[in-house]
Amino acid sequence: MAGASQTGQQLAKEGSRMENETTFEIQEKDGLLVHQGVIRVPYTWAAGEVASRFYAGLREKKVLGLRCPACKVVLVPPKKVCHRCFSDLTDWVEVGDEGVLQTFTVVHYSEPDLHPVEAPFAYGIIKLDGADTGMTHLIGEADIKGLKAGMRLKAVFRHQPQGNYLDIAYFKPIEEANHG
Amino acid sequence: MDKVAIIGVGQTRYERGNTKSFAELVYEVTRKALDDAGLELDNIDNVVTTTNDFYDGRTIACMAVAEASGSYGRDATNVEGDGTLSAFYGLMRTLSGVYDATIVTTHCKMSEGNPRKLFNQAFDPIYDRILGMDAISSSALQARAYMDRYGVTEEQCAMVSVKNHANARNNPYAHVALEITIDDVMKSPMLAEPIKRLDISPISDGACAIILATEERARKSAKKPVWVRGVAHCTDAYRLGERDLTYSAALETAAKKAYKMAGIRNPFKQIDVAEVYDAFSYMELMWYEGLGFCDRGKGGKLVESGKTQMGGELPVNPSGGVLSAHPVQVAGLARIAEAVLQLRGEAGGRQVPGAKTALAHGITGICGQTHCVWVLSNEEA
Amino acid sequence: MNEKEGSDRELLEITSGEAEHVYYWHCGHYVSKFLLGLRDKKTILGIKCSRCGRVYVPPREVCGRCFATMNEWVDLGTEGTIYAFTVVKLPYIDPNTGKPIKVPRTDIYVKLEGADTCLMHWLDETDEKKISVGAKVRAVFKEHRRGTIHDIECFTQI
Amino acid sequence: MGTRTAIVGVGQTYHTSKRKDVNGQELINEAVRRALEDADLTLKDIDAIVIGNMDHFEAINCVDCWSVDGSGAFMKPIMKVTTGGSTGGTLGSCAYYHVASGLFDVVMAIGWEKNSESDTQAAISTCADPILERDFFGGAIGPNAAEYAMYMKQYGASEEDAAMVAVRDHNNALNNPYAHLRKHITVEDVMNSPVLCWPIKLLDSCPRSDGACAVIYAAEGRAEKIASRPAWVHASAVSHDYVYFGDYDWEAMPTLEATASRVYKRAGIVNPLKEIDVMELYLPFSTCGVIWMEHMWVCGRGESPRLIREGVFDMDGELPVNPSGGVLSTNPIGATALIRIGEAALQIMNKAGSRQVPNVNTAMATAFGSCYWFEATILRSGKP
Repeated sequence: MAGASQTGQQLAKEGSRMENETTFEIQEKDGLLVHQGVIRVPYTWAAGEVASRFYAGLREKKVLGLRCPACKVVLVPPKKVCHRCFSDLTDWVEVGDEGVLQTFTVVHYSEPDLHPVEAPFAYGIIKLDGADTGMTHLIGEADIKGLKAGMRLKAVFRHQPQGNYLDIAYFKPIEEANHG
Repeated sequence: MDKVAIIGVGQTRYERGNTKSFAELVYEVTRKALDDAGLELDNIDNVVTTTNDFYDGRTIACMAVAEASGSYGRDATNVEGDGTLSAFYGLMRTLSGVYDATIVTTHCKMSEGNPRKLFNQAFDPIYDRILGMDAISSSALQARAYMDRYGVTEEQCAMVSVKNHANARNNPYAHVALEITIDDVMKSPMLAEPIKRLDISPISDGACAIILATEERARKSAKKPVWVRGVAHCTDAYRLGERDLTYSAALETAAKKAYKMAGIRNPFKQIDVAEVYDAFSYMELMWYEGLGFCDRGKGGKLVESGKTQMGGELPVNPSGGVLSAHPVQVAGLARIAEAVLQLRGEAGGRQVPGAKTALAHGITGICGQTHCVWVLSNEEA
Repeated sequence: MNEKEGSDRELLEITSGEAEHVYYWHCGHYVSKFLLGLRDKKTILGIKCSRCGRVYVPPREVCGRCFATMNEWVDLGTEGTIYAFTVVKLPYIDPNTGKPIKVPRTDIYVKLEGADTCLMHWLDETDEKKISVGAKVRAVFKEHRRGTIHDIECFTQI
Repeated sequence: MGTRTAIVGVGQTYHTSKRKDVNGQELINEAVRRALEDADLTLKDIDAIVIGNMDHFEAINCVDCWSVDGSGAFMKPIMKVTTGGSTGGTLGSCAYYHVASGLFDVVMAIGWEKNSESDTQAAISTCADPILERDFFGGAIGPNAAEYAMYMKQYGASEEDAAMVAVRDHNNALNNPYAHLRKHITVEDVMNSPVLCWPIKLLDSCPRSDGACAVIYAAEGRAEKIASRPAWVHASAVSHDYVYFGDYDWEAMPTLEATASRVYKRAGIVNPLKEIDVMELYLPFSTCGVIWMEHMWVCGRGESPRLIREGVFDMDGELPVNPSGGVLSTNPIGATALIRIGEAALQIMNKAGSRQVPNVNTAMATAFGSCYWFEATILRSGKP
């Protein structure tokens, strides 16, 4: 995650003997108080076997999915159970690192704690070649004014994989040299 | 289904930066609902509260509102999700034969946290949460998909904003009431294409409560009972890339089930007024389609026709809808409360004359993953 | 006997890092008055239900038992007895900071004189042998007060 | 009168301290599949689902929506209920009311938690009022310790009496393949374990676990066809009275007494010791296993230590308590109380394996959580 905001930082203590006191901002208006507070509990989520394997694939620049034998679809990113038919999925397949943009948006507002890149930037849902489901992701190296559903995109892998969703850094439009 | 009626409703005015605590907010609406029903708390034997630990900034957030909802000394429980779902659970408990009268409360102080960051926690921590999407950006993906698929225009979405913000001027509880034009919406700052500032709902604080009662209890009620004729909920796939974002199958399923219970075959003709969860202007158009008010892809045409305006054949969101006040989780229960006021003929300047059957609708999750549909009537089944 | 403990394959974990959520909680009309009492007058205010006579601290709008609105404020003084205490010895993560709390730390429930409920706070003694349930305690106020429960620095045994 | 409702299937994971091989959805899925298998049903048979946990343990907003890939709620009704530690009881009653309302025939309740994904105490301490109590809430151990200290003084009970409860539950867990802690212990072991908050010691208190539980409820007409011996829900009751931790009266335990009184009244139970065959109780500390029996009207004030010493609550006693090993051996918090209901149902259904108590016709399960809230369920082999 991007760096934590400064708003929740501890203010200077005012000589309390109690070591565990954290001091936050207090606002007062018309005899009513507003207390700033922070929840900063760290989390460690187990990716589980399926997502771990997906990320191991990304490290080798391979995008892996799981095929549902009953529904005859390939789910990317993969998951252990098909939500449609409830089958256990074990049939791993490699799909392409290129695909079709299904929908997109260009974000113009700024939310620094949340956004991995600075606005304006684009999100899209990309259906990779060989997959039947779309992947939400960032679109980069693109003229964001020229994005169109249906255009082809290619995954750009992160140089130093870290074992998370941004091991694909973003998808970029493919130059269509033979257009027409 | 046995007969159950809504016999009391209470709402706060919706605003940003309400100075009350959670408990004080909830106490206000619990009192109002009781007064509305002409009841004392002694007549209530069951309580359902509604909380969200992220929005409230504490886990087991329902602790804060237990006393204020009247929980002391009676069975109480808590739902996390839209108020239409907590009301549904209240309905089930009332139907079980164990309780006579159930109060359902909801509260929201979205202004106290960062709604974008809090909503982001609905995304999968194993996969795409790190992309930093929130309600606006994810809904923009849906809006684009829907509009591209059916050729719905940004102007048609803007019409929803114009209509609902104008309706809000007749609703004393509304947070944002505006007299605006399509042009104003089109020229408002772009947030996440194609969604603009005036296409989105505000960050609102507020609370709402309703009282559900068995038939026997309802007949003794001070107010004309509003009967629950049909209700259903349904959930779509979790991941956006696995859903048909251009059409809500979950809404269609929930609506069909609720209509079947209520004996509604032609919703557009048989429903007199609808309050739907228009968190974004495009959503109202998509929900028209899922609710069967028009064919797929015809939501834009329907709003254009004026039939969903006040005075039209099926006014939608006379209250101003969620676009004019969006206390998350409260908003669905507020739709029910507004439908009740309509069916009692107590909706003041926003009254749809002679309304007999009303629809209320709520959503939970990313891009309306879960839908809950209520059909209410002032006529008995 | 437990479930397959995972294969030899590498099992990843995803972490939230420094993520935090900042809130601006309205204390509300009753708790604000209580906190301003601490700040401005060094008094601990309770509120009495005029129907059942129960005195609540922290003060609140509604008496849950009677479902009556309360308006009768009571000055509870600054002394009471220890109703329960815990010397926390295991350093759990402080949700305010994301870092371990400093131990030992003594959490107490104080029954203030004239109150029917307890106020939670810290005690300035961490040796369990020197603390007893029922012991008399007094609130130690800070010099510099801001309108928070920490305007009482801690309680101390008399 | 609502629709008569019974439990017809129970499934749970093998609870453990940390499941790195599955994410939350996959963990849930294991319990769901086992419950379906237990009831010999498929997902198609499930009309609605209810799910719950404690949000700040895993930081997943809208868990109901997120759960779909594990819970099977795709294109089905699902809702989320949560009340802290008592969530499992809240889930069980929610599924029960779904069916009792007549609106749904077969409903699944799912409770889960991956306590390994955050610091449990950090997350729990956020349940205290942020402005007034959070900084002073190091857990529920202090009040429970004080309560037992007072109780010992008043009734001449001993630390060993509580230790005997710990020994009973821990050793019962040896018969439960799903239990998290499965180690034979003695009273000496308990007495020699580190003091957490006198008189409560490490082995007097519950662990934190990763685990999930799913329980299937069905309407009369369906229930008898699904299960040869369904566990009929006779009553459910809740008491959620308080707002601040400082409000509670630990000596009188009013919410436990109110819950027990209400559930007995609804189920027509006059003498719980005689009329109930087995109990699965949410006991976060062994000391609660001494004192709370009295507030549940199982015996008079001060009598519990004698009954414990006489073995009344042991596996072969008059009223076996926690054949599963209880919360002291397994505690995936959002699932914990649903496991109590599931285990109580297994006892009625005569499917509890080596932890089966013979001839169970009436069973009770309880839930405890947040600000001293209690829930209770009475199950019977006969219809209400």
